[in-house]
Amino acid sequence: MKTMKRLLAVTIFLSLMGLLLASAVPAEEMKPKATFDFNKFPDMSDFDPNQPVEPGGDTIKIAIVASFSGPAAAVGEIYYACVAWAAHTINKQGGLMVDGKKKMVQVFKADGQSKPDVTKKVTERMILQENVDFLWGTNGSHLQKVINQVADKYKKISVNAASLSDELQEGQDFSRYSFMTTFSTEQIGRTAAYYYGQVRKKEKKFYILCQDYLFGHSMAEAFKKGIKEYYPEAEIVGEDYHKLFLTDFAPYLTKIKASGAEVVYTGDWIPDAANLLKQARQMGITLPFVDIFMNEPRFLVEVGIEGTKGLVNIGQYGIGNPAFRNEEQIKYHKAWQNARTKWKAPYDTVLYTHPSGNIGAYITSVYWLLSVVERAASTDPDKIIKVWEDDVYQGPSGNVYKMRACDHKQIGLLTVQEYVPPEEQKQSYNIPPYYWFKDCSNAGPVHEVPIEKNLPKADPTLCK
Amino acid sequence: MDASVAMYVAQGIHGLAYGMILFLVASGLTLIFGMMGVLNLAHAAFFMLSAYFGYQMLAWTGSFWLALLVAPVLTAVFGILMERFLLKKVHAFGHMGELILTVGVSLIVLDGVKAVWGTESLPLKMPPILEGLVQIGGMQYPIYRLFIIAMALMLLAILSLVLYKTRLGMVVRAAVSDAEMVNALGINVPLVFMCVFGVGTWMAGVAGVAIAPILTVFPGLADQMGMDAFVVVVVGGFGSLGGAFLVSIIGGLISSYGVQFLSQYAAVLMFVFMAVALAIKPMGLFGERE
Amino acid sequence: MNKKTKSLLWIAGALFLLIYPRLFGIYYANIVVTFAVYALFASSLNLLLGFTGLLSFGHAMYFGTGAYGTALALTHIPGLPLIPAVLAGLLASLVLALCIAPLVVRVSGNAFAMMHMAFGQLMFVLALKLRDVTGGEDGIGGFDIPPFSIPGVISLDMTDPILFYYFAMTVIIGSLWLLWFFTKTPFGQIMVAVRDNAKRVDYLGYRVPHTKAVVYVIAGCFAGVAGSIYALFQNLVAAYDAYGILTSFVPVMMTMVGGVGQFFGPIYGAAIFGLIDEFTTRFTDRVELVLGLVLVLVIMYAPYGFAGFITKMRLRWAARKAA
Amino acid sequence: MLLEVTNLNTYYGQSHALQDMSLQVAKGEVVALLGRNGMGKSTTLKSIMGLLKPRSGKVVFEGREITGQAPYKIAQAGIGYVPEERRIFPTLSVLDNLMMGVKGGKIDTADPDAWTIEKIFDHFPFMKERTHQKGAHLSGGEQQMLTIGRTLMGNPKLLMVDEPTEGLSPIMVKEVRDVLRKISRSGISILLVEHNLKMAMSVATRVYLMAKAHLGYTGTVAELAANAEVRAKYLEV
Repeated sequence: MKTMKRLLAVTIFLSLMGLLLASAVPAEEMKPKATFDFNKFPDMSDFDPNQPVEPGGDTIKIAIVASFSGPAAAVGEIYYACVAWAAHTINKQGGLMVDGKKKMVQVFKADGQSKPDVTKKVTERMILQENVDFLWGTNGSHLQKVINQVADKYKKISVNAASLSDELQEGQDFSRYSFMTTFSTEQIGRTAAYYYGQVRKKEKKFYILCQDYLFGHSMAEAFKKGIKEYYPEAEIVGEDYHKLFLTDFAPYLTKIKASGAEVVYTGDWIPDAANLLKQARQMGITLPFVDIFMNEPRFLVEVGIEGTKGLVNIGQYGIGNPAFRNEEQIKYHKAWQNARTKWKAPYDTVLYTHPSGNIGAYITSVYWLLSVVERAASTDPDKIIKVWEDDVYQGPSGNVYKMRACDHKQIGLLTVQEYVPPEEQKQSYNIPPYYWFKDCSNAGPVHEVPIEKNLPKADPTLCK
Repeated sequence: MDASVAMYVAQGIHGLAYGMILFLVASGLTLIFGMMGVLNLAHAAFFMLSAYFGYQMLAWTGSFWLALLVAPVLTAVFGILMERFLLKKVHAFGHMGELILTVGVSLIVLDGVKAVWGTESLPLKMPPILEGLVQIGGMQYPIYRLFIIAMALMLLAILSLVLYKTRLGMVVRAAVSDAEMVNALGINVPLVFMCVFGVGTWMAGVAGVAIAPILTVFPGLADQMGMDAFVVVVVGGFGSLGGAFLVSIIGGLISSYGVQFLSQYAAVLMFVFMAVALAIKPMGLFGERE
Repeated sequence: MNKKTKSLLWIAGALFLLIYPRLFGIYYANIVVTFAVYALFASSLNLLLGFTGLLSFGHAMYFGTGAYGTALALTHIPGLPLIPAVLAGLLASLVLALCIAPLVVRVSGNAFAMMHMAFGQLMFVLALKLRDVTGGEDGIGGFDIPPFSIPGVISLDMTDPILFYYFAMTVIIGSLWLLWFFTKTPFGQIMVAVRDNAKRVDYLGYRVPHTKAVVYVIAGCFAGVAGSIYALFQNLVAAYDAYGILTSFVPVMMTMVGGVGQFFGPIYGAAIFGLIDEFTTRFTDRVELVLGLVLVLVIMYAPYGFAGFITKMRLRWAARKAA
Repeated sequence: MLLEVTNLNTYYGQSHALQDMSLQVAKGEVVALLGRNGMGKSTTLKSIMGLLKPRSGKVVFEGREITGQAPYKIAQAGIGYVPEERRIFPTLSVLDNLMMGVKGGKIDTADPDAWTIEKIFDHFPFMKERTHQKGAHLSGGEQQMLTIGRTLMGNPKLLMVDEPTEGLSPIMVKEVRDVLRKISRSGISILLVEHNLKMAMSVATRVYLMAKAHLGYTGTVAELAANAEVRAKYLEV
């Protein structure tokens, strides 16, 4: 019996080691098969999301399925600016050669109103009525799930660029037609743990405060897993899940304060993230928060330089410091900022200052998709899948992303940004005016967390 | 003060502060319902509208106090316009018509706000004098939250004085139990209705501006507050100001101590409380009439 | 209109529904299924609101429970056939209605409405909270939709939207017919009497709470059937769609806009809402604004809803014919 | 004529609740409106008061048409309405209930004929001891007196009283009768709706009998007393 047990333990250990070895990504595997081509980057000064140029004729059609009405409508606006920008880039280059014809890219707005049933309906309308080739979404895993389901049913490609739950690409929910171009909860949680345990090695007491739904719980689980993996001496001193769109964070904050936590790990997004930070600072709680949504300049500016100092944000778009490594990247960045001067509401806010961060990630996902289309020379789903699986793409930020073939999850390096006052932001924002934002703290030191340390969860039934 | 005692005390004050905001919103709702039998489902939308007005006033004048003064009044004007030109017209078709009308108005306000101010979260900064913390018995507490409690208590005091010490208050109390009879006694009830509607929306407006510096002003603000205020009115008993006050405080305390002790079920507690209260007293704790 | 033309019209309508998906394709077939689900849901509410005078702000409870019932049954019972899956939804709603009925039948008016809002919201937060069972915000989705099969005779793939259209329409029209039939029975007539004069019904020897309870349970069951079909149709049930406050409001608004107390009122209402939705989502992002304006205008200028408008037109037509 | 009602028609939804109702009340007169339950007596009063909007017909008070005006305007014109079922304000004190009846909220001290709290206390002595009690705590009969007193505080020229004795004990009925007589003596006209024939005939001088939403018979009290056939037709159950 004892030997059996021992044997079993050894086998498990060996297979685990094997898994670890298998999951380590050799450098040559991350060699880009395609790269964002700055040489072909056109003059974008005429781009205006308020007055998009609608190409006519036979086009490559992308539908953005997101909220364009209701309380979350701001999300749809951001997505639209991003996808339309990428589409405009390609169109100004004369479009793409698809199925033997040069085709322009056309963008559709599909308003899912943040409701699953409406999302299903508009997604079907996009496929059946507008004949779109690609579905691009969206805010909320429950909505992305619907999009993926419909895509699977009608055999269309869906790009998940904004729903981070690993579960979307696992088990029954996995569809070969869905591609997740965004980072996932597991990557984020483990990256945060890696940063605190292996890079920073300072704080030891963590409090988890997430929203009470799948995404929030996934974020929390991933962080706990990461802590076990990378920082076993750390302690989780408290764990809470609050309802979405909470009004009063004070009771949670009081609890956090009393717990003796040194860092608050959260997956909250706006408006919860904004209210959480704001109310904490109002209550004199100066603890750092680590999140992926603590990068919305509007509320950072409102909280001010002092209050945003020490925040930690995890990002997928850029790479380590400095942000701009060559002239082309600077030119690209300026092209956005130059075009932006003419935009009107709702695109005239400080949110659209930089084509990086989440905006950068959204844009990159579209560039990647279109690069795949170009190389497949077709919009045929099967041809797209063939090219995209195991594809490696380098976006405008210089970051390299790989599409894991077995479960269609993106893998790539993540960055951890420590927020510092404007005068210290030069190490990151290395071009004039040498700060990201004048009125709030933002990325200063940026740490890269390598791919093999942050691999997304792999469903064993899919990834052997 | 011992750290854990400080925590419990702080939770209590949080509960009070949130309860007070709840009361400001719920009191208008319950008064309007009590007098006119109208469940104003646009009430929360007005609460949000006032926050937007407040944001705009602050942006124009730079003064929080001016915003706090003007925005609720502007909101009240909107409320009165709705009462005069819409609600009154459909009164003949019964309460169902009034309900649907207020739903319609609330949808229009929600979308109108987005058309004017966009969909992003807007900041409303508190005045510097209310920023920061104050020491209470070795414990630190944000001044602004204390200000909210004080302001709500002051409004409650004024409201009670008017309601219990003036002829107008007497008329309102009488009308809560039997508006038709008050009318038949020679008192211009439609005018009183209009005033009450105005005051009710004004209170919601005050709450809207008062809470804005803690929250962000965004189009989902109405949803956040509306349901809680509604629970307060239902449990307190329609038309009962005292009930609304008591239940607001209980609600505030449930939400703060709920997080403290039963964090997992904090969101459910309020509704469980409501379901239990209603199963025992269908008319609410202090409700008298259908 | 005489009986012959009436039955001819019915047959024409039935034929139209039969060839409709062939004419207009999957997308429009799906729109009709959505409309039909809401028509049944709103009609079940109308049984309470229009025929018994009970306004419920929590009818989504039954719709949602029906939907969850079917979804959970299909997730946890492998190989469950289609009809039992629908019955599972109905049964879930029935059980819930039987539990809640004793609590609510003794109240009416605002207390009834508010109690339902309370219980409805409780169900909503519970569905959010009990994530392990309900999937919370994300819901339960992707369960297998069993084929419609009579062993040895026929097996129809219900993931085919056109075939599902026929199945859904058959169930819903059948349910609507049952509802209609119910309002015409002597018991259905008592129900109307309860609305008009509860005291008098009491004098007649019918016990009002019992009458109400029966009506209430029936209304809950049909809402459950609507929810069940909806779950099969969407292949997804999530807390917000199932129990959200809007899910309770929508049938009330449909019934009001279509015409309260008229059997066809909620059906007209569901159609009108469907049309508004179809047009607004295509042409504007201001969906709520349009909906709000429609509600305000209807209440101001057509308070008896679309059915009232039709009656008025018919009366006018009859008067002209007589003159 | 103080009050002149001509061909009044009122509907409850589809049902025609009042059909071509006409009646007059002269200055100083006490008129009783009698009939069985559900014949439209209360509807008549409510239609006069503006609580129900008549679809056609005319109500003229002191030579001025007031048909379908807002109730508060009709009250201000000088018609006092005492509803059935004693609709006092339960949460208000006895004094506040009385004050609610005062038009404009101020008691007219200049006019010696105007009603004051003291005069009300003279008529209804029990109220004096219970000035600060809540209306809800009074007995049924006391509540009835309070509604009458409350209306009197508005100095009406015509008092319309709807079923004041319903559900009261015989002693209380007598008391109500005495109060009404006293009020009548002070010069106020009364339009009284009653089901208690004896009580009505002991106060009124003239009667109107109603049958199914319309006027059936009219005459003096003496005439009605002599006509058993009419009584049987319209009144006896």
